[in-house]
Amino acid sequence: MSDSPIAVEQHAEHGPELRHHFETAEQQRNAASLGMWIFLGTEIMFFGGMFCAYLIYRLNYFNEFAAGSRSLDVTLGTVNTMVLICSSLTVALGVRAAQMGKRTLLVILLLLTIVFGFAFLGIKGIEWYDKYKEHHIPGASFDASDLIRDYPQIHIDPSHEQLYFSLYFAMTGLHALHMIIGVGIFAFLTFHAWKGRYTPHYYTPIEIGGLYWHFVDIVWIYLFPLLYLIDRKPLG
Amino acid sequence: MSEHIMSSKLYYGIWITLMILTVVTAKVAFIDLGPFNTVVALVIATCKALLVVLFFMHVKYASEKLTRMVIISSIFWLLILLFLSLADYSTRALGHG
Amino acid sequence: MATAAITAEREHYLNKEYGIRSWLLTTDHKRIALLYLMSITFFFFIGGFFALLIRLELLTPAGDLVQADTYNKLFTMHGMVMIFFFLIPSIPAVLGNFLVPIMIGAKDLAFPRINLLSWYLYIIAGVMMLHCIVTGGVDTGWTFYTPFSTAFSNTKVIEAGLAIFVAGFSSILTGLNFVVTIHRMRAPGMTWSRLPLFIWAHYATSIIQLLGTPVLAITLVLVVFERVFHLGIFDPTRGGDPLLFQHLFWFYSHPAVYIMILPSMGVVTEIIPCFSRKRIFGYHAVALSSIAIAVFGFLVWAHHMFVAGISLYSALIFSILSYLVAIPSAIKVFNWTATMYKGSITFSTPMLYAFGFIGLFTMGGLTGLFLSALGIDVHVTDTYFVVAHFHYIMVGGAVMGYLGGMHFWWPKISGRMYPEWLGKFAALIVFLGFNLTFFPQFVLGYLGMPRRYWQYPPEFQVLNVLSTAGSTILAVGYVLPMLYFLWSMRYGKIADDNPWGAAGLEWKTTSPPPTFNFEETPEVTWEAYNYDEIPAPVEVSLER
Amino acid sequence: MFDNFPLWPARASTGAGNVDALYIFLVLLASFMSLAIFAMIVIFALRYRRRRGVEAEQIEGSTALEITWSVIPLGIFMVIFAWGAVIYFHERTPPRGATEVYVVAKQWMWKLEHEEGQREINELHVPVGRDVKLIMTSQDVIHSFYIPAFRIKQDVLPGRYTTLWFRATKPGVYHLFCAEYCGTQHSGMIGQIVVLEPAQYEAWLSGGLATGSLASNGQNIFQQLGCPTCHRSDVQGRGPNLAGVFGKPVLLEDGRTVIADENYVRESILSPSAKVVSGFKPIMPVFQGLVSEEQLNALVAYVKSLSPPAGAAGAKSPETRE
Repeated sequence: MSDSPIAVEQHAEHGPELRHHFETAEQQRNAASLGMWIFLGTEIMFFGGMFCAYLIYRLNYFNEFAAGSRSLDVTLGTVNTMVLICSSLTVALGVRAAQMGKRTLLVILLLLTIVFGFAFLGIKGIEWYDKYKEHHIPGASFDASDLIRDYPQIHIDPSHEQLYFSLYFAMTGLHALHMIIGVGIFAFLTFHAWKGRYTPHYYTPIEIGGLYWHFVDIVWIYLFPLLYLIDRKPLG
Repeated sequence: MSEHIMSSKLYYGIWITLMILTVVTAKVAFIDLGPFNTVVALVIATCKALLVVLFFMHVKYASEKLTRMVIISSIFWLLILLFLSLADYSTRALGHG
Repeated sequence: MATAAITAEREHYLNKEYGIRSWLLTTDHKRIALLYLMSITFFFFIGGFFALLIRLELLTPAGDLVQADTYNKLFTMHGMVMIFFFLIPSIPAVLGNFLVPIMIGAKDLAFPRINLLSWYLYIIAGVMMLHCIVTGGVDTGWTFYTPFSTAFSNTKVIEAGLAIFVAGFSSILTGLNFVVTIHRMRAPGMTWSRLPLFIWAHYATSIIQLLGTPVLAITLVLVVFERVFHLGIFDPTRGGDPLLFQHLFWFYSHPAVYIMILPSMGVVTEIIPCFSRKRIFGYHAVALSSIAIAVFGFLVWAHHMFVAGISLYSALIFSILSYLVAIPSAIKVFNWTATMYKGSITFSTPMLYAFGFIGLFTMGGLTGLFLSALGIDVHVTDTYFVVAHFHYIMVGGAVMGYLGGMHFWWPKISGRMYPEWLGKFAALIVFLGFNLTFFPQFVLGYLGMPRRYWQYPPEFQVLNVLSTAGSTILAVGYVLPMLYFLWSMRYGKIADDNPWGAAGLEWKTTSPPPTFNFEETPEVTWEAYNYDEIPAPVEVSLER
Repeated sequence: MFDNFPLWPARASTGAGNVDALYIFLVLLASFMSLAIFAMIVIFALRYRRRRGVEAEQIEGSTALEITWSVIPLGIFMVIFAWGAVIYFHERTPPRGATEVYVVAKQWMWKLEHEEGQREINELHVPVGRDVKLIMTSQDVIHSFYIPAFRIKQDVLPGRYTTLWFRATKPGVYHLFCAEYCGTQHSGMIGQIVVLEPAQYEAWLSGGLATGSLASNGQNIFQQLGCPTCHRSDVQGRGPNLAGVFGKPVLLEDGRTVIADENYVRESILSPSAKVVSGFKPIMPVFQGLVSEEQLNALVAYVKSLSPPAGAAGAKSPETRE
């Protein structure tokens, strides 16, 4: 790390975006970016608590986790992963458009991101509804007898099966909540981009909003194999 | 943070790679690799995550190490949580109640 | 309230603007610090009131003052309010908020609006907690142990859990602000090895807040989910493991102890060199020990679970790791003591609190060694020995440091001096009252009196009476400073810019500081604690 | 004189002395360290009090000192760790052949059942000089079985067994506390440990209204539930023959090996499919919710009685005892 981050002399360009307590626009941008990265670090630990529970129960109750995972729709899961990857692409291109000052392109890309976000949530909703119909939602109406019937080769304890679905709903639910927040952030960004607030000199909100979106994407990149692909190999 | 503007070709390249890796991970899961199914799935997921972090999130072009330090220390702390919890669970069966 | 007290001849942060809006919508870190000061003081007295009721109930062996359920709610809410609404925000959100930017020569924290947001989150959480308290309260213990909290308690667990979740969010935002500020906003010449050790302590604290609090947040979310949606992650009747809850809970809640004590250590590290007129002994050792505590603090959590049913082998691992975290604390104590060697010492109120801190923290730390020794822990865990131990750390340590810091920086914050003799008197009362309250509890604990007991066998009564007597003295010691601080805002002697002759950037600006802290960005050319270059204040030298 | 104002807890088990020894060592060490620090503060504060014309001497610090006062405490800490670990290891390793008592905790009482079939509530009679092992579980929330006079404590968890053992040395009546907060009457969940001379204990045992030993109760339940249809005692039936199984390693179907301890037997009754023995089909019905904790304890005691520890003091099969 350098000795001191502040340049002694003031920069000449001093846009309206520069807040009073920063010396330079660069210092302000660096601070915002670091702040977002640190926030993402806390998010890793937030999801980490659930990953810890997942790891321990999966090691102990592998059969039930495998059966639960088989009951998910792997096609929908794959499609949803692709939807999120597409949305990450539009975000990355959006940041690029902002860097180059292409306002219309930026607005289009941000809108596309929101569309992908809704698509993801819609598909997720369909999957949840399927689980509801199959009585796989933990609670009084939970019923794993269909899994016990479908997979006679593996031994399934209903209470441990419920544990898998508890984690499935907790993890995908909180991920979806992050998606909803992300869509909200991007709606805000789209509005301001449309108003022309972002220029090649000032596009920090786009950049850090993008970081958040990519992070939520990465969480899903791990959730997909961990929840959908636990044990898909043909049963002997 | 980067002033670096990446070419859109690179973005599309990363995107295609991510899409292919997604299909690969879904397909590989149906082949019996024994205990390596999980390993493969996690390696592919980590590759995808790295691509997103390095290129989409511009960490490859970030001028300073601080961002990397934040990422690495968060992951390190997550590993502390996972491993020390496992230290309990994996040795419970060894007896001594 | 403070605005009226200042005669306006020079513009500073207190008299720049008036009116309630200028406070509630401020983004000035100093004003936010005062908002926090008022709110945490409020919660401190709420928590203290619960504590006094607990002590009164324990005056007699029979449960005769309150009902058992009421008693259980009292200690639960005492814990929750004191930990999440007083101790965790105490020094960081008040003194840290006020001082971190000034000490590093910045105009404000990196994200002033997020700073204000974190105060509002704290207030929202506080209102939720108060609402929970007045509508029936919660009786799970502040530890929320499952399955009692998820499946058996019929009190307001969800509300309390969400209140703490929101308070945790506030704490994360404060920590985030500090880390970014310390990295990005230092004045020219303010290198890492010139930072005051108060800053190092807050940096370490922020790391813990950032990496620990989210785990508590998700754990509480899962508890709430378990109550609302009947998930079974911690419920043994549905295959879950209640010990997993304890692992996740203590992963945050053990390091949380360091969130409370590290800033206090930072305060003491500022006070001792000042009143010894000396450079701190072993700057780098003290700085690194803060970071070491933050890191090692995350490796020891299961020492709260030695009798909970964890495996023998992991108990051994966590026990040995627990001793590692004791080393950096010991290093700090030795360095503070060595700093006084060949100094030129005066006994001002902050210094008395610092002495008290070292003494009580040493005792708290040493009894920690008892608890990390597996064989002893089995006997004394969940007894009053533990209660005494953590009060020595949190009240004897953290609160002593907080009060010491409040006295030390009060002239800077308010521009007025507090009455010195009253300050010394209160410090003495706090020290005596504290020891009388909590020392008997060590004995009670070894005798085997379990904690969270509403009624107890009669042979424990004498020690409990002593403890209750001490708590009333302690209460007086805590009310006094609040009264004379309020008094001094109007009637106190006007403070100089640097009444103690202290080193550090905060003493180079005016008392109280202007809104942007410095007339112009300072350029740092000196090492921290350069007491050889600063003359001792005349007034203090004449006192002896 | 200290009856109403004790300063030291009664010491009534073989393990208590070990804990006290380490505790006294730690008290001495802590007192010495605290006094040393206090003394230094006081001496420095007085000796280096501000005087006119005397300046403070600026000292940067000393790496040698820092290392010294890190390494020496670390050495002492490792000694404490090892000492504490030895005690803990001893506390957590029940000796073979201990008399077993099954404990079921519930809000807010302790239910105890002796091997011989005596049942007690909030009271446990044990003889002097015999190893007693407690096998404990909870019906609802987490409790903690705490006997200060023996310096032992163990949380009692719902859904699994935890164990605790002691050998009492002094006749008398001692406190039994619940040490893990468990709800409204947590502080009322207390009882007594009555330590008797062996002769008195035998008298107490024969005076009780035992309805047969725990293992024979277990055998009855075993019959009633129809277990012997598959778990035959002569040959391997559809389920494994349980004779001699307890305490031995069991090869599971998925290749793992586990020790057939109390928790394994418990799990195999409640959730049989979790760990199926190699060579058998997962056809056993689930008994979760069908047997009470007490019945479960009796079943575990019965399965255990089918594997008498060779030559150990407690070697008695249910037949010889009846």
